[in-house]
Amino acid sequence: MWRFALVRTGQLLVTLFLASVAVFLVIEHAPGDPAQVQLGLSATPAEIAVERRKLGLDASVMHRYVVWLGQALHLDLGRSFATGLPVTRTIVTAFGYTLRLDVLAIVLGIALGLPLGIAAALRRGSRLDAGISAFAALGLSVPVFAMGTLLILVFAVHFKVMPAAGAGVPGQSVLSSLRYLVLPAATLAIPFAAVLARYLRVELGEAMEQPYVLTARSLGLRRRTVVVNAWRNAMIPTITVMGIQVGRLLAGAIITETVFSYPGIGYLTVQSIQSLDYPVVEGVLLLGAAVFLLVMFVVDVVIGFASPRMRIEGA
Amino acid sequence: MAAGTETVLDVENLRVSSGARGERRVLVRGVSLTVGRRRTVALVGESGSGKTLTGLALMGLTPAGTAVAAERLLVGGVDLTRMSEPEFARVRGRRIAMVFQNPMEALNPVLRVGHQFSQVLTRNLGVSRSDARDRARELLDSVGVSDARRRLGQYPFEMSGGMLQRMMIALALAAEPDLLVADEPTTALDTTLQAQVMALLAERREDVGMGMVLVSHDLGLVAEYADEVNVMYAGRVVERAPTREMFASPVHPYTLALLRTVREIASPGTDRLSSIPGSPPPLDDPGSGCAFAPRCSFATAECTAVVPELKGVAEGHDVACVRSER
Amino acid sequence: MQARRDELPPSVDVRDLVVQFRVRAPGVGPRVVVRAVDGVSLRVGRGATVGLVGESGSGKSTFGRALLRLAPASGGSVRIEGEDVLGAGHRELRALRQRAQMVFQNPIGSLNTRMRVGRIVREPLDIQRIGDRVSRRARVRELLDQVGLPRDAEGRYPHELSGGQQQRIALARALASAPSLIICDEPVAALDVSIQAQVLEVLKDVQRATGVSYLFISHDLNVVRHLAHETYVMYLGGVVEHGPSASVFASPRHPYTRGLVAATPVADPERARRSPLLRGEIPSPMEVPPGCRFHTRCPFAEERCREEAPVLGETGDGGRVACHFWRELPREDPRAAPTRGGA
Amino acid sequence: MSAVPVSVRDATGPTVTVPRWWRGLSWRALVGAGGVAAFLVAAVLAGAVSPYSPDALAIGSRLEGPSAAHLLGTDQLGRDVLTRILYGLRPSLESGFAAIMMAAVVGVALGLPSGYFGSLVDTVVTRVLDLLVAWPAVFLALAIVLLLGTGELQVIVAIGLAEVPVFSRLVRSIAMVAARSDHVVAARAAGASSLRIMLRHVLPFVVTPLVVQFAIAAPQALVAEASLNYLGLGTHPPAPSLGAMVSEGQSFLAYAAGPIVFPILVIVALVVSLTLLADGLQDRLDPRSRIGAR
Repeated sequence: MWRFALVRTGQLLVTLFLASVAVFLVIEHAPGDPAQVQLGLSATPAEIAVERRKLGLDASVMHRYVVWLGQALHLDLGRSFATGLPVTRTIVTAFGYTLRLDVLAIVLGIALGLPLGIAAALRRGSRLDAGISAFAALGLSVPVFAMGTLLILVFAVHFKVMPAAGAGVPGQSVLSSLRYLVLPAATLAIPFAAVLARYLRVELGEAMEQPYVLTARSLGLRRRTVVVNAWRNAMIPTITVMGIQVGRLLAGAIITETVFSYPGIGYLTVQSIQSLDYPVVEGVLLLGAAVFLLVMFVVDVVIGFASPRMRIEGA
Repeated sequence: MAAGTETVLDVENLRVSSGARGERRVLVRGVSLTVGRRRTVALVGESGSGKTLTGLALMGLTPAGTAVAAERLLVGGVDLTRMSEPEFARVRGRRIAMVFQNPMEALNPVLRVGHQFSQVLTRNLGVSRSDARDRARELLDSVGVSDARRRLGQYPFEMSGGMLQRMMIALALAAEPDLLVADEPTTALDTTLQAQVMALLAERREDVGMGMVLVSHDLGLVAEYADEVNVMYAGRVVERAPTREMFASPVHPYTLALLRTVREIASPGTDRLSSIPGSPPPLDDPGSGCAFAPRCSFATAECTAVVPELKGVAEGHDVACVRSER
Repeated sequence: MQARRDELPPSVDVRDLVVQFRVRAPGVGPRVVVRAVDGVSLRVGRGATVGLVGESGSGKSTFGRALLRLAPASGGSVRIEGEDVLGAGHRELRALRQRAQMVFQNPIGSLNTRMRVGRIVREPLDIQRIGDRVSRRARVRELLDQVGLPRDAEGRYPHELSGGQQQRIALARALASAPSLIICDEPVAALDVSIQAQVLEVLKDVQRATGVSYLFISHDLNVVRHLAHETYVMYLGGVVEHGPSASVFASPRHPYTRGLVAATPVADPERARRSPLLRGEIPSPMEVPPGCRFHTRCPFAEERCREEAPVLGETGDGGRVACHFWRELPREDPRAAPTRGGA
Repeated sequence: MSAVPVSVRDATGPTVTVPRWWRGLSWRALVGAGGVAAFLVAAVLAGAVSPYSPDALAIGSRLEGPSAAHLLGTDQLGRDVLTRILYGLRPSLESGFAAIMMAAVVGVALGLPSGYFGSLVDTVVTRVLDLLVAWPAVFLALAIVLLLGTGELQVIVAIGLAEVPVFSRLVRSIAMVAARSDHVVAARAAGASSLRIMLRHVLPFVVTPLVVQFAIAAPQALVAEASLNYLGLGTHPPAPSLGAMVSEGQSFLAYAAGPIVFPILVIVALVVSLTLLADGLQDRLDPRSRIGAR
């Protein structure tokens, strides 16, 4: 198992490295000259050339990548073209907001999806199952931006019980900052819960049809014990799916934060791309890949320890 | 049934059907069995004969969407026909238990074997967890598993099929049930293990003092280990007799043909095997009259007209064939 | 006819075949070399049926596949009708594969369920470019006849037919390129007894009509004894006994063969109940015991068995056995051997 | 030749009549299929049905509620909402379909040899795909937009690329199982080439799961398309698209909900129809139904 974790760590590092190359190349080939962007349209070619040298744009691609990576590893991603603030600080601030949002969304999603999925699996074919399945299908069918917009329409515009946008002011009370989180978190949590419920329904339902369940019943075990035993089997694949969903929250956050003008990473990403703020774009893309890969890594390792077969025999 | 033995299973006219009320399809069509203590009664038949379904029906474990009915279903004198599922669950593992065909799939793959023993023993014997551990070791010893402590700490996938089947037998017999349903207990195992496991089952049957229903497709196995044989075809018992009688003087054309084929394959001198033409009908559609008639070399018009009843031809020997009625 | 057959090279002649896999086990651990087949020699004469018996894990199926290079041989030689298989190039191998074919255990699994029966049987002809459209069609009809399938089976899909019929399709496909040898890997194990007999009869009929030879791989001693003229017994990758089927099964010499025979059920309640002569289970091929590979389960094992591997030696009556002490072992019927089983 | 007795029952065998394809499809699947068909027709006939041009401005009648003249009202620029929805369906359906088609084709091309040959081919393909999977789909789309600018084609490529790993892995897993199955061994024993085996003995087994996966991916692709348009990365204004309509209308939410609510309802209805169809197909074609989760 430790060997597996080691191999998996190696894979993570290789993929991260390749991802950094990809990010660098994307920015490298993106239209628009950073020097031009920096100086504005009125700059003369001579001024641009000077600026290019200053930005280190005249060196070879390899050289610039190595320099860039070196700086990135020291958490130095340069300064934002738009605000002039260090990219790292901008990203850390935004990430803090996103983290708050995602954690709440995950908690809500699990709290909703887990019981629904289990209930549907254990009452397969019943009306309850049909209802839960319908909810899950609908939760998955409504795009995140539509869900967010509808929630704003109902709770902010119509009932005026929740703020429609932003994250409030710095230094506000926890309660009032939570108010800003509720709608975007719900927007993210509903599809999360829907996927979880649907998946669990299938996995637990399948586990309940395995021969070992028949054996357990033949030995007179209580239904509750039988279900819990089956559930331990169903949890392993479910953890994987939940991990993927957590990784996807970041993507969901891009849209949700745009809908709610919430100052997190997603909002920052869209803003920086629209304003061709390349240092920030580089930063968020790198962070996106790193977080996503890290989540998947953690999931794999957790699975490794949760599944006895993996723990004892390795992959 | 030999006189004087106590009856542990008494089932009368057991039927299993599936499907919704409108289009109910009958799968097992009236099986009656009596099993005495320390006796083994075999249900033999080919795939699709309904023998496994009959075994599951005794346990109240038929698949979802099926219904079981019986005039009488007594295990150790307890009537199981009117039991609710929680009540039935308390009977399973205590009065009636089962061993399945594939030991590799029978135990939960993510739980240590010891944990699974503990669950069963605390439930069925009412012992504490620590006592359960000691009991588990004794039980493993009784099924010939050495090194019990290490084994209990392992997961099922770390063990061979033969080992797992021993574990399964230990679990099933933990509460010394009145009746064990053994559904093809050695089919998934290699020949040399078959002999070991069957010997173990026979030995445990004596020690525990239970009756056994042996579900099998293997006439050889049945010849050696059963006291009475019930031959099943298309959801019915077509012939029932004490084992020696069955193998010495079978009456039903299906039993006759099956035995002849098995013996011819086993004897190297046979030039041409007398095979039964065709293949068995689907369980839910046995055709009209005797289900075996289309493959039977003695079949007459009468055979496709009426379903023959099981009738006695000798002491303890019943046959469902119009020919035997004359 | 018989004389001419003897002059021809045998259908298959295998010398010291070794098949090993590099297995990463357990899991991400170091790679281990597993010798699934460890120096097996075997010969199938023209028109003969040779049985190969053993339990799961004995390497018998791997051996069968290696003959057609469907499993990687790493030593020894295989000659089909005298021609080298292991050294053959792509083109020669394709031609050689016409002369030896396979039939598998699970009939439906060995058939492409998305093809109609006619096309399945015709495919070897298409691949090997044998004959033209018209003659291939005629040949398919002939083959279906030969294995006792009705004419209308041609247009059906395999799942529309019964297990016995599916196995006939597999046999017809194997026969299409008129091979000299068919490797039958547990061809009746998945079938009910009444169907088994049908398929066995078809196998015999086909042999009579075409002179094809069979390597019949099976765990079922009764079936092998019925069909095979001579039998090889394999244990953990090696042959432990070989001889005419009649003598191998009637008077087995090797303790393992004795155990197998003793463990085979007989449909006769008057015979003494068999007792488990062999202890325990077959070890993992990753952990083949040193010395005689069978010594861990042998009721007669002695010190020498743990250290020195016995060679397959002549018994003097046409058989061969790989056991140090086969001469000294008690001679009574193995069925009566009173050994208590245990793990 | 045939000396084997063949009985009546054996000759006929258990007959299985191949059902007409829709038999066994649930009512839900039929509703889904009906919905999808209706939207397709609406998109194709947009010009014939609507009296307005999707871009026709009418400054005098902005943000009007539903009326006889404008069944679903007008937007902030006075354009007819129904007309824009009908026209907006086109890029959604086109891009969605094209993206999945691309994913399926690339997925088969990568997954089939990857699963069949295993070893080195498999390792290389898996590594490449890992890189694609390293980003959530939207990030991938952002990177592509960054490289190629906004537009419908970019949206197709972005969604397609994001879906490639799903298809490739699916095909790979099936090919892996098939490559080890006895019927492939039998074909190899008969001397068939790898290409022949892949095309005749492996590919046919991929088709059904591929159709199911196609159906599962369709609503996802549609959602992705709408989302990218919502972010302003797709069609260029004033060309109508459902996602863009929502984002454009959001500023006027306080004054009129129609220009937002109606496109959302249409998207949801379309996605639900596709999902129902997918579920139905899955139940019908794949008895061991699973959710295509990535």
